[in-house]
Amino acid sequence: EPVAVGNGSVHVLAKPPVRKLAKDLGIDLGAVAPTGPGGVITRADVEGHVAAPAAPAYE
Amino acid sequence: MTNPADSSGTTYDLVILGGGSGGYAAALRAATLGKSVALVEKDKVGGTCLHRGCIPTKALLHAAEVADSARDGEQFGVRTTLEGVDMGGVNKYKDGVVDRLFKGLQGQLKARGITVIEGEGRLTSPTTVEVGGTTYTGRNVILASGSHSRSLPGLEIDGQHVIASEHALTLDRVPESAVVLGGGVIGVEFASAWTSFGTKVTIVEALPRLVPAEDADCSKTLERAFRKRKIAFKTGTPFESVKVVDNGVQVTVAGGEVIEAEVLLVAVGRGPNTAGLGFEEVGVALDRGFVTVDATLQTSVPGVYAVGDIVPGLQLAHRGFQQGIFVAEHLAGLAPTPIDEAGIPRVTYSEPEVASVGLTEEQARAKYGEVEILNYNLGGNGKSQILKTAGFVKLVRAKDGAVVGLHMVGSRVGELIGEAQLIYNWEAYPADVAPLVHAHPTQNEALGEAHLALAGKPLHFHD
Amino acid sequence: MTNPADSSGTTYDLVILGGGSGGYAAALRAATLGKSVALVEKDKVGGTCLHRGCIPTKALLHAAEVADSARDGEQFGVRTTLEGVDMGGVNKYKDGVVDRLFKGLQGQLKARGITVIEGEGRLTSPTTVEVGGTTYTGRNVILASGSHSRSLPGLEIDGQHVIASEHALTLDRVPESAVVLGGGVIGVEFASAWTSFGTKVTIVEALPRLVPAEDADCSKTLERAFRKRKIAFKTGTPFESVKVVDNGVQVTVAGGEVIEAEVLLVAVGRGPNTAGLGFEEVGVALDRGFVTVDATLQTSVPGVYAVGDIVPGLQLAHRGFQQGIFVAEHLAGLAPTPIDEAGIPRVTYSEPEVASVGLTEEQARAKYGEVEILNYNLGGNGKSQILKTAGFVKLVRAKDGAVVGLHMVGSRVGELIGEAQLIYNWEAYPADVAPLVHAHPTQNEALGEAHLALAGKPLHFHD
Ligand SMILES: Cc1cc2nc3c(=O)[nH]c(=O)nc-3n(C[C@H](O)[C@H](O)[C@H](O)COP(=O)(O)OP(=O)(O)OC[C@H]3O[C@@H](n4cnc5c(N)ncnc54)[C@H](O)[C@@H]3O)c2cc1C
Ligand SMILES: Cc1cc2nc3c(=O)[nH]c(=O)nc-3n(C[C@H](O)[C@H](O)[C@H](O)COP(=O)(O)OP(=O)(O)OC[C@H]3O[C@@H](n4cnc5c(N)ncnc54)[C@H](O)[C@@H]3O)c2cc1C
Repeated sequence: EPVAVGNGSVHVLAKPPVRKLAKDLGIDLGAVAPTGPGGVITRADVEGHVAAPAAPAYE
Repeated sequence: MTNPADSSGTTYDLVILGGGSGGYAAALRAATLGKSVALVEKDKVGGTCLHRGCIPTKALLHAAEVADSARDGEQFGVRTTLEGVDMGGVNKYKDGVVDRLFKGLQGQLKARGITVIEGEGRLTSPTTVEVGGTTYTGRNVILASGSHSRSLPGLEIDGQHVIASEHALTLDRVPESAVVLGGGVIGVEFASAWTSFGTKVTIVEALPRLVPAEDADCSKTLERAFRKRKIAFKTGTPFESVKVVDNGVQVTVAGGEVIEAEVLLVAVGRGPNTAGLGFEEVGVALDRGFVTVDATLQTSVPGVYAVGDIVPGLQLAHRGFQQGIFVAEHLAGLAPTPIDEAGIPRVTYSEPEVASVGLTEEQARAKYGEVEILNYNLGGNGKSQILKTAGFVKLVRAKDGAVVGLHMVGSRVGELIGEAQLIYNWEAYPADVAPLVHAHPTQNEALGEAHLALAGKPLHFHD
Repeated sequence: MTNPADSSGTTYDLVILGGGSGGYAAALRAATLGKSVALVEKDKVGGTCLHRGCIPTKALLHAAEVADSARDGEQFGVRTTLEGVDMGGVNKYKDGVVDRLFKGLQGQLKARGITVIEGEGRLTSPTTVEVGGTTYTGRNVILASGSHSRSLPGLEIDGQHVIASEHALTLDRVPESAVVLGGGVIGVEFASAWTSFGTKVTIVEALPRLVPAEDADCSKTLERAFRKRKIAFKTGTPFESVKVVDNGVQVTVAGGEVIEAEVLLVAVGRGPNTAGLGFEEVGVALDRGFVTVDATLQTSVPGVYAVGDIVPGLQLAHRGFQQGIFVAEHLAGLAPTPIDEAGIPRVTYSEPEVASVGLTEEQARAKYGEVEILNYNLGGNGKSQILKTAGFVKLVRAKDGAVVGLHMVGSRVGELIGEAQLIYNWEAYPADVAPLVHAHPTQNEALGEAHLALAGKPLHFHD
């Protein structure tokens, strides 16, 4: 889920267009390392994830 | 503008059959992407929407707003009077708007080097369209022949007393009374405009509510507003027959009631223009007259695509635009994101307006099981009070999830659909919208307040 | 509603000094979060915005729209006449809107259990406000005392011939002529409304353009529209002096020209209400009269916060709301995201309207160096043609980056700011918006088209 609920407050992990971009690219936001303020996933994070995917599931 | 050389050699990247919203959008986008395009049109580029649909009806509805405003001026302390409606003048204004946009469109087509072929086209193979004996070849063909006003079995449209929307748009007078058959978008818009002009209107709708494709709350609120405007409507009431008499029509509805009026407007839907155009002969599969397509809008014949009103689904100009652009980009290898039909905004430009995007409450329940609903009454919205309009904003949210439906009724709320469209299509959560406090005092503030409330942070919230 | 027990013990979570937009929003949000709140107000809750600002001016401007519409009916084929403006009637309508919202607000405050204390308050320590001899203690205090109409040195507002906006809002007549001193939002709005009512208006502005805080293109387009409406304006023209004469005023401007008019409206800005309220004595730092705050809106005195017009920056009601909500959430430990001042939408409700969010072209160049600009003329927008309005949508984009500024001029474009606000604040790229083809024919479609064009995919694009 792109929005995590905790501590009674809702913490948004990425702005909507970025979530949509990730979805269109087939990327699970949970696998993207955030660099934005407050742990927000930025567009650059998503794009960086496409360019250099994290360790592949198979080895 | 016919290029006589075409039978003897030129192959276009794209031949498009029909120059309406879907066809011309595909043409413009493909041309921008460097493709050569032939656009076949038997009447006028711009099609139904520009010449007989969206634009002229909205001009009529704006004239109606001007009339209402003058009629109700005293409510605002302004001494205005409405002396009458000069349909000649309204038509001149309406035609002026259409002409200007028509010129603009022709200019765009020319500027982008699109070959417009005047004449009636016919699909003769998966790569060819014949127009007046000349064959135009395209590496791909897009079918975009649009739709026409339908009628009911045995109900003949004579264009005089029993008319369709295209006739209603060229009337030289304000009818004294009218029966509008069909309470969908087109019927409701004419009912609204004519009422503003002084016509006594009765809407007859077989389904149980007006704008039956909308969320049930929208129908209810629109019906309440129409009742206040003294627009009569009979829902759940099938039409039975019409008799043309000297001074108009006698319309009989289920149950036997007879309604007399000067005209009967038949607005029971639009059928696809797919008969007699060679589609079936070439093997293009149809379903009840509509062209069936896959997720890329390709028909059953490889290389042949279809866009606009001939494709099953919403019959809206901007859906045609979007599909046209999609196919042009797809054929250029750009891999555009498939269109989410629910993400296409829908506006009914009556007074009050109805606007929606995403799922109705009922659809959302069917899809998500549990949903959260938030109704924000425009009674709490300053600008709506200033406009003296009633209505609401309704949000439908998947339980703890994104906003999946936005529904609005009220004067001018059609303009709020742009924002609603972003919220739905970008899958925003109420908490994404809530911190963005909206401009005060606007109507779009009601959207902001509704999201604040749904996020558990009501500000100016009234039930 | 004063609670006599307060001096003798009750400690509120929050004591708020001033019940305007900023103060009441903080109160409502804090109460929803379970806090006990005392809201001190010497006049009427709702403050400037509800009683002397946003709401009454927009009612006036809507009455102006009604007048314009009746005056121009023939253009649309509707035979309307404007016989006159009955200011008594306008004021009744205006007051009716204010009253209804005032009742709604009072109801909300009550429903959420907020203690409203009537009387003039004074900050007496970081945790106390004294009202009429009673001391109210709060774990935190929020200062929200708002602003007042300023004047120029030596320019005395007599409320008769030389008036401020609060007087202009209660005039019992339409002035035959007026000089409006100040071409900012308030000045331009009155100039517009009065012109619609038949007043001969001259705006005098010292800076080189009208709405000088807006993007220069907005000023240019507004000025063109005002010229067409025969609203005279002298920009780059400082005021020199005014002489009250029998039948009005004689206003002398730089260069010596004398303009005669029935009234002079002084709209040169608003000053913060921070003098004589104990702020300085308690150690609250001020800068030119404004209360300086940190990113959490805390003043120099720990535990004391400030919101609304007394905080340097945009003087807008919804900024006050947003700040009020922010402080309430911050004090409740919710860690709200700091407010981006540029993300607050700005609307001037004149005819035509001006609306913007984000950075002007100039600001964006200063911040990003290279920027891309896209101007979409409303001449290409069907609905704007239907409304017969001129104007544009301008997008400012950081080179290859997000859209960082959206600027619009045209009738009714203020309602498009909701969508623009999401685009700016969600840092959208043109390519995010482009595939979402907008509803046809709407004005928000112009925003869609502008993003299509900026993404390199122009559809109905006209220069
Ligand atoms: C009264 C009314 C009001 C409407 N209002 C709105 C509105 O406000 N908003 C909205 O989004 N939609 C509205 N619509 C719907 C909108 O007009 C259609 O969805 C849109 O026009 C469909 O576009 P299209 O390209 O599929 O077809 P069309 O616009 O119908 O264009 C098809 C074109 O193909 C041409 N053609 C057909 N057959 C041939 C042939 N064999 N050879 C050559 N040319 C051919 C036709 O002449 C026509 O120009 C309205 C419709 C009506 C009737
Ligand atoms: C003519 C005009 C038109 C405007 N139009 C718009 C618009 O369309 N949109 C928009 O966003 N903004 C508009 N504004 C600006 C808007 O009104 C202000 O930004 C907003 O009211 C600021 O809110 P506030 O809470 O800071 O102060 P105010 O609304 O000024 O509220 C302060 C309150 O504190 C009270 N108070 C002050 N001192 C004391 C004291 N010692 N004890 C007790 N109570 C006290 C006052 O009585 C007042 O009620 C307009 C302003 C004007 C003048």
